[in-house]
Amino acid sequence: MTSNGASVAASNGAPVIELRDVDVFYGRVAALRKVSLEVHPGEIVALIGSNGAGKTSTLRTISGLISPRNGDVLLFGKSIRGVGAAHIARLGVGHAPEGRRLFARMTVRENLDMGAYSRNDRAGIRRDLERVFTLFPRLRERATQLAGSLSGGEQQMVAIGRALMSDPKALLLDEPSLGLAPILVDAIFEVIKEINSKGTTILLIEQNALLALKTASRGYVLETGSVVLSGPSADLIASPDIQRAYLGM
Amino acid sequence: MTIQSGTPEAPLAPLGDTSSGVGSPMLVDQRSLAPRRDQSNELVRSVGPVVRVAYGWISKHFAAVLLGMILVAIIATFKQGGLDLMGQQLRNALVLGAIYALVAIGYTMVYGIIELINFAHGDVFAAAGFYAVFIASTFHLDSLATGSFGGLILALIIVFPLSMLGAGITGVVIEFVAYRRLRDSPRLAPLITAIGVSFLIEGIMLVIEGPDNVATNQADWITGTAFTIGGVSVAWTDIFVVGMALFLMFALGEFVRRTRLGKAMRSTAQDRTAALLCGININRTISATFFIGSALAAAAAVIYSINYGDLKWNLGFHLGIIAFTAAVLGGIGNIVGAGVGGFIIGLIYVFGGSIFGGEWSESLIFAVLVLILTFRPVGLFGVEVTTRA
Amino acid sequence: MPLLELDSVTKRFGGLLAVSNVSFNLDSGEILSMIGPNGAGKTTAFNCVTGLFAISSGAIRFDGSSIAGLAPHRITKLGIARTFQNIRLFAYMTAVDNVMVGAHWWMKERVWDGAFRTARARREEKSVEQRALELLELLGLSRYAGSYAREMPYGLQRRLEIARALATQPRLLLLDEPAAGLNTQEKRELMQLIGVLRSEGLTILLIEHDMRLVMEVSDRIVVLDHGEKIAEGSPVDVRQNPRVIEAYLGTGATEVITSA
Amino acid sequence: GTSSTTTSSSAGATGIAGCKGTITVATDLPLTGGDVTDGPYVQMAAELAVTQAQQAKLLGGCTLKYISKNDSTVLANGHSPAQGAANITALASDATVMGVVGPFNSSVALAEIPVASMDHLALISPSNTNPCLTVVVAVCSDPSIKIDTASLYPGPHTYFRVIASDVQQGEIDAYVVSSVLNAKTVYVIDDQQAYGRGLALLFTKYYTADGGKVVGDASLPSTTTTYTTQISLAQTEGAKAIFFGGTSGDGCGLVRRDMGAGGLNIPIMGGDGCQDTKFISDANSGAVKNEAEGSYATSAPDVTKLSSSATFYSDYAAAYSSVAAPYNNATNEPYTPYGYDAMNILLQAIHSVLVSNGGQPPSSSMTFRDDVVAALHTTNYSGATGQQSFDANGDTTNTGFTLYKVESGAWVGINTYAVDTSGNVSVKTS
Amino acid sequence: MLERFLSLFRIDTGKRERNQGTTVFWIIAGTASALLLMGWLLPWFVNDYSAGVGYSAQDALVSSPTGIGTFCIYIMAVAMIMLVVSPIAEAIARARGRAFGKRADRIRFIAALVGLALTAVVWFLVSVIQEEPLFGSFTAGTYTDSAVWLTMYGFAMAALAYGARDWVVARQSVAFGVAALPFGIFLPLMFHQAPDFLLWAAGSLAIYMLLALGLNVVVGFAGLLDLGYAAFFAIGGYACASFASPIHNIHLPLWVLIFLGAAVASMFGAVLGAPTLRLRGDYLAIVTLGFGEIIPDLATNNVFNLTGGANGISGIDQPHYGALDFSTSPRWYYWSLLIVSILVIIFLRNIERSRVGRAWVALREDEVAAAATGINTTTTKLLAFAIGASVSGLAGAFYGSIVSIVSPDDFSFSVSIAVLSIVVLGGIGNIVGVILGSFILTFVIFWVLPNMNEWTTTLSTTVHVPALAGIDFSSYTFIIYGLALIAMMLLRPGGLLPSRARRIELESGEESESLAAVQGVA
Ligand SMILES: Nc1ncnc2c1ncn2[C@@H]1O[C@H](COP(=O)(O)OP(=O)(O)OP(=O)(O)O)[C@@H](O)[C@H]1O
Ligand SMILES: Nc1ncnc2c1ncn2[C@@H]1O[C@H](COP(=O)(O)OP(=O)(O)OP(=O)(O)O)[C@@H](O)[C@H]1O
Ligand SMILES: [Mg+2]
Ligand SMILES: [Mg+2]
Repeated sequence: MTSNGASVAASNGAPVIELRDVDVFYGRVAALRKVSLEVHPGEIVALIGSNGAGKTSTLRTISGLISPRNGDVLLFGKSIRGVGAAHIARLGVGHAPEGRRLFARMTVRENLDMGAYSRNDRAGIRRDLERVFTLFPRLRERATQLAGSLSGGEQQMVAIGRALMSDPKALLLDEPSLGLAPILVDAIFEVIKEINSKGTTILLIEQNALLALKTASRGYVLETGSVVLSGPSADLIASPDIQRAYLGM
Repeated sequence: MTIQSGTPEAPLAPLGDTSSGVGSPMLVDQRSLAPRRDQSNELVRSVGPVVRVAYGWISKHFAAVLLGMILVAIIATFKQGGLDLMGQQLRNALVLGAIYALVAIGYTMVYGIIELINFAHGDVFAAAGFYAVFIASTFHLDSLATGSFGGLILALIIVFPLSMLGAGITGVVIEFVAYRRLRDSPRLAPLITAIGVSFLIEGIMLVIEGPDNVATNQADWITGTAFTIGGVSVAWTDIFVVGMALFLMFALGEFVRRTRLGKAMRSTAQDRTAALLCGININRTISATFFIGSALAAAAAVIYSINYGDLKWNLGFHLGIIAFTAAVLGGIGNIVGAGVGGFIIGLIYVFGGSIFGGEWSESLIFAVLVLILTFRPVGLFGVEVTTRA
Repeated sequence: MPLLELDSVTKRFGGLLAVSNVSFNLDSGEILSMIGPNGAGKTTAFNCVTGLFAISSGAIRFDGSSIAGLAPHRITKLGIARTFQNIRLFAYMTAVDNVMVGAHWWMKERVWDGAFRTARARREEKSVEQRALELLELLGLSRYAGSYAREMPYGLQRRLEIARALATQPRLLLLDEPAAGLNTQEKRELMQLIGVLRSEGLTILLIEHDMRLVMEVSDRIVVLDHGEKIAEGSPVDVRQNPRVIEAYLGTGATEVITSA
Repeated sequence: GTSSTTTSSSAGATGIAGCKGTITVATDLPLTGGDVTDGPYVQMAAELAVTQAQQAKLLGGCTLKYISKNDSTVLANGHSPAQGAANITALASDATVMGVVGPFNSSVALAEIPVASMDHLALISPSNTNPCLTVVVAVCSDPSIKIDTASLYPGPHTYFRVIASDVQQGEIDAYVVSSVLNAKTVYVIDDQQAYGRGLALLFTKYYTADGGKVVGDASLPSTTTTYTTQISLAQTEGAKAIFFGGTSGDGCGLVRRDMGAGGLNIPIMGGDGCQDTKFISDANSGAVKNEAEGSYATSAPDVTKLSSSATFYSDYAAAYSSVAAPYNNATNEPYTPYGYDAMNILLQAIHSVLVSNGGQPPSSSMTFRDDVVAALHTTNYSGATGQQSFDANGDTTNTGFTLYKVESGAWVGINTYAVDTSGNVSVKTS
Repeated sequence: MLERFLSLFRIDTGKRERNQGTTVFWIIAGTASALLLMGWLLPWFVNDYSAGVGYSAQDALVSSPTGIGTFCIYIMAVAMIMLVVSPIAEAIARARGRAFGKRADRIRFIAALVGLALTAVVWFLVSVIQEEPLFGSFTAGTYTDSAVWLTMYGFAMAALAYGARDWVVARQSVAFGVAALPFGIFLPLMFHQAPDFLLWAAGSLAIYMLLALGLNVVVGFAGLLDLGYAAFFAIGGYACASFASPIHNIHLPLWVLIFLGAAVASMFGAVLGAPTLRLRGDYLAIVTLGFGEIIPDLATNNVFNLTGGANGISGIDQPHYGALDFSTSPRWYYWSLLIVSILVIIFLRNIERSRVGRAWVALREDEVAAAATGINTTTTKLLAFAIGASVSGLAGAFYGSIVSIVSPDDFSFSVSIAVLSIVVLGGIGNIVGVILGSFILTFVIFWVLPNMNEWTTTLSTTVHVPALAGIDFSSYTFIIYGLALIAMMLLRPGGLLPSRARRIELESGEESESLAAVQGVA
């Protein structure tokens, strides 16, 4: 009976990412409890919350790295139950994960190439590589250096660059500004807007809540594994609770 | 204890207080702010830098040092028995080294991807040899093609592929049954199952093939002496063995470096999560690695039996250990390195045995291994995993 | 006499000059920040000071005597403690144990004391544990004393790393991006903590990309770019230095800082 | 209680028909791992002897029980001295055990003899050829042998063997190489095992005494897969023959195989460890298909030719016809008839003790065991392996060795040699 | 049940199960039943030479009571059956939500005491007065005493469990010790007619337990994978052999030798550890593997004419002090090793919890951070090697003395592997786990595998299934051993009693880089 509904939802206008009452556990520890959220095509959505709230776990669930115990995750309107992370990546979900997770013994260039692993359009790949290099000129300088020996910020650039290289339909960014110099933070958020304007849907985690909400159109606030607030960015920024807890005002 | 989120329960109230109350606990132990002196041993302080410089020099020029050592051994053999002995031993060393190289490559591939010392690899090698015997006799290849070139061709197009297929499947099955479920377990768990699988395969071979050497008859496919220089005669088998090893070594090296699967293998080896995020099917990649590694073991086994004409149920374990040593020596995960390591071990084994006596060969191999790793902790060609603090 | 002196320190990786001819001094009781774009060589400089990297040339003096070439644990014993850019706690040790490791070098207990569990060993264990708990308490971590470092929230892990560093009884504390990954509230607490540490007499060398924090706590700032020192001075001076703005701050950032 | 002890009727009875109680004999042999090539045959042969004795009611009314112990462990991949010692301790603690056939390996014997001696338990080895187990000869103090024979016997001397020791074999081998094959230079290889190394040393000693020259030697582990290095050396050094001390399981045949590949056309000579079909198939497995041809080895007298052995071989074949190959054929393993004889000798000794004790076991088991040992010393038994009796040291007096040569793919006996008391080797005419 | 049983030993579970207090009670009650059953079945299993209590008890069930002895046995059998059945009944009752209550405990306690007393009476009749309690003439059976002991111990444990139930529940570990330690101490008396069993307990179990405990220091505590641990075992063994045998005509007493063996081995541990200091994970493993091959090789090649070559060194002294003659009965070794093992366990446990133990864990988890926190990585690593090796050297010295011969074969790679398997199987880093692992694996390797044929033969005659005797297990030992290792690891990948905190270094992908790698000298 749900199959009918799902196929209907798969048609145009369905959320790119949808979580329905998702519970996630690490062993016995619950990381997410009954989390529901939606990201619609072309949106930038910010996910904010304090440390350990379950933001990263949400992204990991979406990209299939962990599977929910209860609830359902839908990508492009289809449930991903039983679908492996690799397959999800090939569906067009790019993920710049927490902790960067670079291939330490590969060069910067090879890392970026790995981002385009499931793509075949040479021209597109070349174009995207160029885009990454323009965004992070530093990486062009370091193209042949082993990723493991890069500085923290440089690694962050590679991680973001690698996610961009997959030409994702949906991009999951886990604290992209972490460890980046101020000048780059601004640049990164410019780029996020730019890719978004070209049609990529973006789900973003950011500690700098103000910046995140300013970039995003909508936001979700996670606390101890549950969504406690959600709504358009402007509303959230205006909310006194948010201001006190996350914006430091 | 459960994990709390949000702000800590005591919002740093004590911090503000510290300055006020005398004797209240402080973050900084005030006594420790007084100047201190380095109390380390004078000797260590004076000798340390010298040792460090010497160490640095040797490790930098280690390849030369090793090469020099091998050259000295070769020259010593020359002094011992003239050109003939030297030539013969060189031939012996290359042939032996080729076998080690082939087994080592399989080892290094599997290690490279799942960081598991696959102790069963040597036994897959031996089992593959028996597959080859079985396949050859099923196709009546031994009687059909004695000593003929046609026989070799038939062998190459029937026995090699089929036994490689068989061994490859064996490898995949082993991975599926014994290792896959342990992928996220403590790292020593699969090591123990690997040993278990090794015992299991040996036990099965013992029951089926019996305890003795089993003659394989496949030496018939290639016979005769290729050429003779002085007192050194080089058989076609010798050339075949060494050539095959070199070919497979470089072909595979290129394969892993160039192809998509090769890339998938390398990235899976380095970070499985990241590989997943790049859309790499890890299970399939690991299976493929086991398939290729084991198939290579089969190639090695066929080559082994062509050269030696014998197989034995427990042949693989010991040979495997030495081959693994070769893999480590070359820098684990590095295919060409493993091949070179195999040849180096062949050289050490033969020339060491020739000079010091055969009973010292193996000790020498391990001694050289220790030496190499002392100065080049990631092997001769290992990538230095420069990591960040 | 300055507590820490870097005297034309250079660190080379192959052809790459990660730190090039950098000199600066750090006086006792001072808070000095090091800033600079990504890959400028800040962490590398830290690693040189703490003995993880051997410097290619130059000199590093601590309290007047050279520490270049000493093993990391020796340098720690002399009184330099640090935290890491990517948190490096002992993940499966409890918070208390993590802090107690910090006390390792100055504990008097020998192997046999431990094996026989002598009265002396027990007494010392107890007092060290006491001190560790006290540190956790002071840093607001006592609730997590018994949990594994790995299970703690990220922000508290950063704080635990500082606790561990403090347990080594340092005179100089090196903090490598302590605010990275912290939310606004936590950053504020961190600032407070740094203030307390300085008031208790600790000297601090700080790497940080969060300008609000840097500007607020630093006495002086050193700016690196491409391994070279491009500026040094008070926060106000550095903030207005055009080279710094161009290489590092960008124009947008200034408003964030000033709005703070 | 309702004991299950069988009180037998008196079929085939002698004076011992009324014998009461249980008497146990045992074997302790390596049955698993690398030793499966030898141990199981000998065990089956010994068990055959027991079965036959049970059927013949050799011990009259007494129940004859048989225990088989295995001294192999998985860890050692074959025989293990520690396991052997544990087995003998267990057997000795069983008051009904009157004697053990075994062990197979000299290294195990070194661990077992003291235990057996302490417990007065007779131990008859079918295959230990290390001379130092029983008598002190010069090689025993060689640094690489170093056996203190006296310390092996804290109690009475209870150890016997039905096979001649390597002293004679080494001497005969040296004689054959230097005088029969006329090779005055030889390259010696051994397998690092107690037996092989000992034989190689003894050979070297007698060979140099005979005026030969050892141009080189190598001691290689049994895991060695190729001997080309040594072949090349032997060739360079101008050896006229190669002597191999060891078993074919440990490389004897492989040496011959590699000689073919290396183009070294000189004879190889080995001891009894080489004289088996394994040698031939191993040697022929290389590039040269008839490489084994013309190889020499000495071994225990060719028992297959003795009429007494014929019965044994056919009995064995009949008894184990249902057993899978190769174990159904006793001729596959040279020590098999020795295991059979050793057990029979033990049973005879027990029988004679019963007879001389009025048809009943002696009251105490210790006395019984002492009596069995005493009876063994007076053994005069004609069995599958010929006439067996023991000297004061427990060594067999059946000391001839036959020289074999591979001809047309099979070992053919040439001559049987014996050593007289003054150390002269001569052809024995039986 | 198994889970619960195992969780008992898990040292660091954050949350204790609420019901866990009763686990030890169930262990004791269950073991009591098992012992009673064993005491009963043992004579039956070895019926050829036994007339034990259980044997008589079996008879008592089928024959009418005559005489005092028979009466005793009759009552005893009833008590036995009751005590064996009652835990099962209680478990069923509990599952249905009903409890047994104090009264039931009291009845069972009395039954156990009666059984204990009557067993003593029967034993007195059988062994001292030599009277057959039932009818017919008596012939002393070899396993009588074992059966009596097992039965008595079973009754005693049942009495403890039911009589002091509250105390057992309240003071679990003390109760466990009270129940288990005497068993360890009395074992030689119980099985004095089975010296091979004692020899297994002393020569294999205790030795391998010590080895595993030592290796656990290196692998478990310090996180350094050592594949050549047998080398130190060999060093201890050869040290003992060299100084207590005719080979060099030196005869030192064993008590000196175990310290000597430990000292020499620890020295080697430190020396051999030195080249591995900069190595990471498996590179370290292969170097240690190399050492594990070189050391026996040196012995085989009779280096400096010290080791007796392939024959090894035989005729090693066994201690002999008047009646206390180690060569006549393994029980003296057993007791010595029991004491030594307990001491070693206490020492290692203390060290684990001391400053050094903490440093090892720190080193294992993050070498770089450890160095930057003031830990001297070099000495700390070498200390782990040295302490680990010294335990192994001690074991080696004992081993040499027990077997009275050491030869290179005893220290092969498979020994290193077996010890490592014990550690991993038991639970890396957890001393209790390692002890449990050594029980299981030595039992399989040194008891089950060599004896399997004999057992099936006995069983086939006992249960009259001749087909059983026909199975020749000898060719299957490798297969069985291999399958056992695989199955055990697949079932419990973290080992039987994993210590969660202690496996980070060994966890996939989490290996922290070595200090050397960071310093750029690697
Ligand atoms: N591998 C793991 N094992 C056990 N618990 C985990 C694991 N990963 C995360 N957790 C726990 O799950 C909860 C949610 O973690 P998550 O990483 O999703 O939080 P987050 O919102 O991303 O926090 P941060 O801002 O620190 O990145 C936390 O309490 C964390 O401690
Ligand atoms: N082991 C190494 N090998 C090669 N290059 C290295 C190595 N370590 C650091 N580098 C390079 O040196 C430069 C300085 O790195 P460093 O980590 O000091 O930067 P940083 O100032 O801390 O930057 P961030 O703010 O991003 O952390 C970088 O460009 C980095 O790529
Ligand atoms: Mg996160
Ligand atoms: Mg940095």
